Amino acid sequence: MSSLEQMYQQVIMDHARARHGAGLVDLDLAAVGESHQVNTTCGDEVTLRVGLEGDTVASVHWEGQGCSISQASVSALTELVEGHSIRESDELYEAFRALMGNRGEDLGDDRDDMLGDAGAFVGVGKYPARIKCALIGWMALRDAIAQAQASGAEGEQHD
Amino acid sequence: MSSLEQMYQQVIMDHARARHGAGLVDLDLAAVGESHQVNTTCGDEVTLRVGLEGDTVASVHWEGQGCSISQASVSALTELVEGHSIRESDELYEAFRALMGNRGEDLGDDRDDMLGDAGAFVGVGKYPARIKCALIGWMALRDAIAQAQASGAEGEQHD
Amino acid sequence: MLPDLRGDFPLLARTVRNGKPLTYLDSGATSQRPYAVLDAMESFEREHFGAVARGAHLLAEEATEAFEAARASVARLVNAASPDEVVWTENATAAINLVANGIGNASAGQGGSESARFRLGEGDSIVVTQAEHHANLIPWQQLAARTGATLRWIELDDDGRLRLDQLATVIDGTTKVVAFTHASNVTGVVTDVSAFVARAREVGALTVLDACQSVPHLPVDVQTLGVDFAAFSGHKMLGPTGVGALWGRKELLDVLPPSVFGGGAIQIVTLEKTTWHPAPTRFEAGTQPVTQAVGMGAAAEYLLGLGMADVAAHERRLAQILREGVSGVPGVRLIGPVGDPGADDVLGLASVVVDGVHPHDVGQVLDDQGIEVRVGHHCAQPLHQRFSVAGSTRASAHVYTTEDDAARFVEALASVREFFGVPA
Amino acid sequence: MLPDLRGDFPLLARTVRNGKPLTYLDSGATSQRPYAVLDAMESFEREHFGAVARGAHLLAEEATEAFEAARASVARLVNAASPDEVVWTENATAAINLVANGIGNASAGQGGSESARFRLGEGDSIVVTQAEHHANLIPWQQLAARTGATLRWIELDDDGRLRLDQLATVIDGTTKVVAFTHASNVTGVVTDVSAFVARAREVGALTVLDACQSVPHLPVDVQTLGVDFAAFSGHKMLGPTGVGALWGRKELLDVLPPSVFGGGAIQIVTLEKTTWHPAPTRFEAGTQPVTQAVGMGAAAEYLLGLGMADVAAHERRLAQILREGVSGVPGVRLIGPVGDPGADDVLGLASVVVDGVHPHDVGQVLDDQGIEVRVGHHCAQPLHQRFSVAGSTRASAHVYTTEDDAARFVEALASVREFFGVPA
Ligand SMILES: Cc1ncc(COP(=O)(O)O)c(C=O)c1O
Ligand SMILES: Cc1ncc(COP(=O)(O)O)c(C=O)c1O
Repeated sequence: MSSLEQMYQQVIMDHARARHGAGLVDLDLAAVGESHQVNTTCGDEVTLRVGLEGDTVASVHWEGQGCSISQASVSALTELVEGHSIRESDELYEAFRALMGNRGEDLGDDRDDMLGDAGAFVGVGKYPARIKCALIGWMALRDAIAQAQASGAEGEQHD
Repeated sequence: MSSLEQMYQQVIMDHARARHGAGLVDLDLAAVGESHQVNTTCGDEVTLRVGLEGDTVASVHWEGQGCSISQASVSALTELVEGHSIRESDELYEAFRALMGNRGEDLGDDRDDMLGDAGAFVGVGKYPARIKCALIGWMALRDAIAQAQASGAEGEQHD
Repeated sequence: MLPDLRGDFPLLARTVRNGKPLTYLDSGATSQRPYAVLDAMESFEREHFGAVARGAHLLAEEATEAFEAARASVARLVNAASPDEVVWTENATAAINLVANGIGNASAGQGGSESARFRLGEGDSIVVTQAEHHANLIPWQQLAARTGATLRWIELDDDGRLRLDQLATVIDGTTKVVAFTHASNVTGVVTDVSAFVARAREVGALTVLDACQSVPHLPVDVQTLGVDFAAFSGHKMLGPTGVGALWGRKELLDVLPPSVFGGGAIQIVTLEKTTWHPAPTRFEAGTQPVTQAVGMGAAAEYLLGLGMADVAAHERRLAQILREGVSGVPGVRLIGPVGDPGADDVLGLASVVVDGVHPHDVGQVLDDQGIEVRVGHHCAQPLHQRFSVAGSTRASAHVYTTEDDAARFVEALASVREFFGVPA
Repeated sequence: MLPDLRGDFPLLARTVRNGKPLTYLDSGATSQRPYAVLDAMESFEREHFGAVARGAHLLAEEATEAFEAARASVARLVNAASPDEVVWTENATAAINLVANGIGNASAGQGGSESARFRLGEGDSIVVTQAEHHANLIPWQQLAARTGATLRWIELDDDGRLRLDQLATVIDGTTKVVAFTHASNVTGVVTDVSAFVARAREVGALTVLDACQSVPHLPVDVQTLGVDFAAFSGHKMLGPTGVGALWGRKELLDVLPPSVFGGGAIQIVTLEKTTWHPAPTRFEAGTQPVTQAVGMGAAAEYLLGLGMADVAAHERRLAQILREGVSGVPGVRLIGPVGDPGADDVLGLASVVVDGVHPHDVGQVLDDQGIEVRVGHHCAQPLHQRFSVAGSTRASAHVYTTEDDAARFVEALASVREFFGVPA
């Protein structure tokens, strides 16, 4: 498998087309947060909305345009984090960042399994200019969670 | 004679000390012009006053501070142009400029004689950074003559 | 026509991505440098380097001579009336900002009555075009915001040509500055400068030409063009990064207020007050990019040696191959004039949209074959918005680009949609 | 102590003025470059050059990596909290102007409430010192003129030391910016930065350090110094011309409005409006001095390799030889502290006035012996005015300067008055 094929694995091509969680919907939850991220090098854009139930990332929806890596990555992370706790989603993010920094090699520990489909992005690590593409969705996720936590906290104060 | 000694010839050292025409005096002439020139690289300054009688450069006086080349050059030109016509002073200026551009060689024609003591500046042509020093007085002279001509013309109109 | 010049450019000999030969088609972003330029800089650095225009010692003399000779070479390349009309800057962006910020400072009263010619205010307008690179757009947006003037623009037609029919209405008695590109870095279309200049003169507006893409590729004669200012970069014309040039009419440069302040640019300084030098010195505060200027001068000499008419003919030939080639690839759209691939007025470049594949992905597949192109909006977002796309994939040529390079690009482009499984 | 490093610097091997060995003592103006720096730039240009932060192709990747690694090296040299606190500029002058013009733009309302911290107006004051190089004086004069703020200054005592006793009165509640040099390029005196920072903090003023002469010669730790911004140039620290750096606290850089506009620095551009990136990108409009940044990074690594403590010790040793030496020459006056040639707080330089001989003439006689020094006001006219002289003759050292170099200068200086026939 060439480096190019390793980057554009079938799993990634499928996510780029299937786009799990694509389409923003109104969420009837106390803690909702949204984030808009732009990658100016390639013009990628993602708007991602998160709804929390307690400490759980209950729902993730997004809208975006951009290269296949960026779109597939948001799709994969949506599938991955929904239903997990905020702490787990932080761990997943850290694992994914570590993978991106690993120059095309698997991490070689249980984080590879933990990442599920997102582990297929391993090949992106060989192309420094594309790492930002794979990360844009994760940036939006973390920012949206932070917004949701803030909005939830406010909600509580006002109750 | 080294290049350095060729530049700092005794004639030049003498002019730097004797400073012909140094000291500004009030001139009782119809056409008087003054010019202030600054060379910012080395901080040289010259203020030169010219009085015309008809087409003749009747009197030149100046005040200045700066390196020996700049001061000696104003002194030499003062001696040289006083009593000459404006046209002759233009020719002397052109000859002096040609000498400066000649990379340390005499011009090899009758201009060398025409320049008198100013011909001793021949060695400056080998030091491009110093040419400005030797020229500052001449710049002031030409500007002052132009001012004097303008003031003279005005004077006539008002008579 | 030009001979094959690849041998002059050391970098082009390298291989990429596991030994593949390099097909460098990103010259519109930045060009490679010939030995003539690299050697000029290296021998300057190793043998003649010193402070410029400041010292009385031998190295300072030699450095100053090389630095000013380089200015004369660049002046000759664009046929400036005198080397003093060439100001060294960091790049073309800095050159354009120098003009815009100078006008801004004049509008705030700096430079006194001498600079009144540059004053802008409410009720005045600045005109740009929809084709501009951000470098020739944002400084004018900001100047408009700062002075209260209005920003207007000339639009593009569907072929990527500027709508000259709008000149008469968009440029009017309120217009004080017309800033426009000599050639688009996306469509490759060369502007009819004379039409802009004629209209600007009718209303008494200053003209500022973005000559970034023209000076490296076409004969440029600033006196014949009749503009007031022109900006270009060293690194796009086979010279180094870190240097660019602003050309301007001497009588304008001498009264444009500076906007970057420091040593060398000034005449007399006390703690209270400062007086400026004439141009170009007034704009070259601080230690200039000396070695880089020497390199840009060597690049100008190299281009003059090739002959700009031959350089332009080479560009036209490559434009034809690139544009005809991509027009034949299914699912690929050219941005810019499509009907006339052999037309005289386009640069040797082609920007394309591959239906169903994002430019970044297109570029990656090409890169895997050793073909280096630029993807994205190429710092021309308004132009891309005009064609309703976020970005494009651009192949751009220079004197060292061969017909083979162009053919390889076209061939590789034809494989992209299949790689991503886009239905035909 | 440093070993003899002359062999690292190719230019120092050349001869001048009819075969005389070169004694280069003009490093305060601009330094020479070691092979490590020249080679880094040359191999970058010949093998890895491409557009930075813009392309998806291999050359672009390699170039971007080298460029950002260089930023990290410079960050390490001054102990910045992160490489993102280092902005590439054309030179130190541009770096200082970036801050001053940014404050000017904020004062005109740009950057909105985020940038309110930078706003200046009537009733406010900016404080500089009488020791400043024009690069750290004129931008502040201009900012004062633009905003209506008042410019004040800390004076020098007869030994060329800044009068710290004036800090408490000159810097007061109206003071918004304190801009001062870390080391004078004329006297060589190193400023007591902590005294300035302490007073500036008391009144809530920003501090801008001109670190041009300190970063190349002394250990500089911006976090320990506690200033807000610091500017320095590549070409004085064994790096190339055409590049400098602004260091700033990230939280300040992120909200300082830019003043040079163009590609790369922006997030989204329409014809109407533009939004900026965070630092450092927001300040790096246009194609950066890429090769030059790589060179400056290599220079930082070279200095770090020598160890800045050893570099400083070398400077002190040379300061002692130079200053003791010239003190012994009849008719020669040192500008700066005269009583303590072995003091810790001076750079390895000596600026002197030779009674009865103009600096330009002094320089010429030294040059004839192969000794290259700087003559004139060294872009510090107010300092020279303070000592009632129009200019001086300066010998300034760097890591490659030997004790012999210093001794040759002193010896030659002793012959100058005789050459011009000045009575003893
Ligand atoms: C103390 C000081 N500040 C600022 C500068 C300006 O540096 P540059 O010319 O590299 O912008 C210099 C050098 O000339 C200097 O010595
Ligand atoms: C048309 C045009 N204008 C301006 C620029 C800006 O040039 P630089 O980045 O060298 O300042 C470019 C290059 O990117 C360009 O193509």
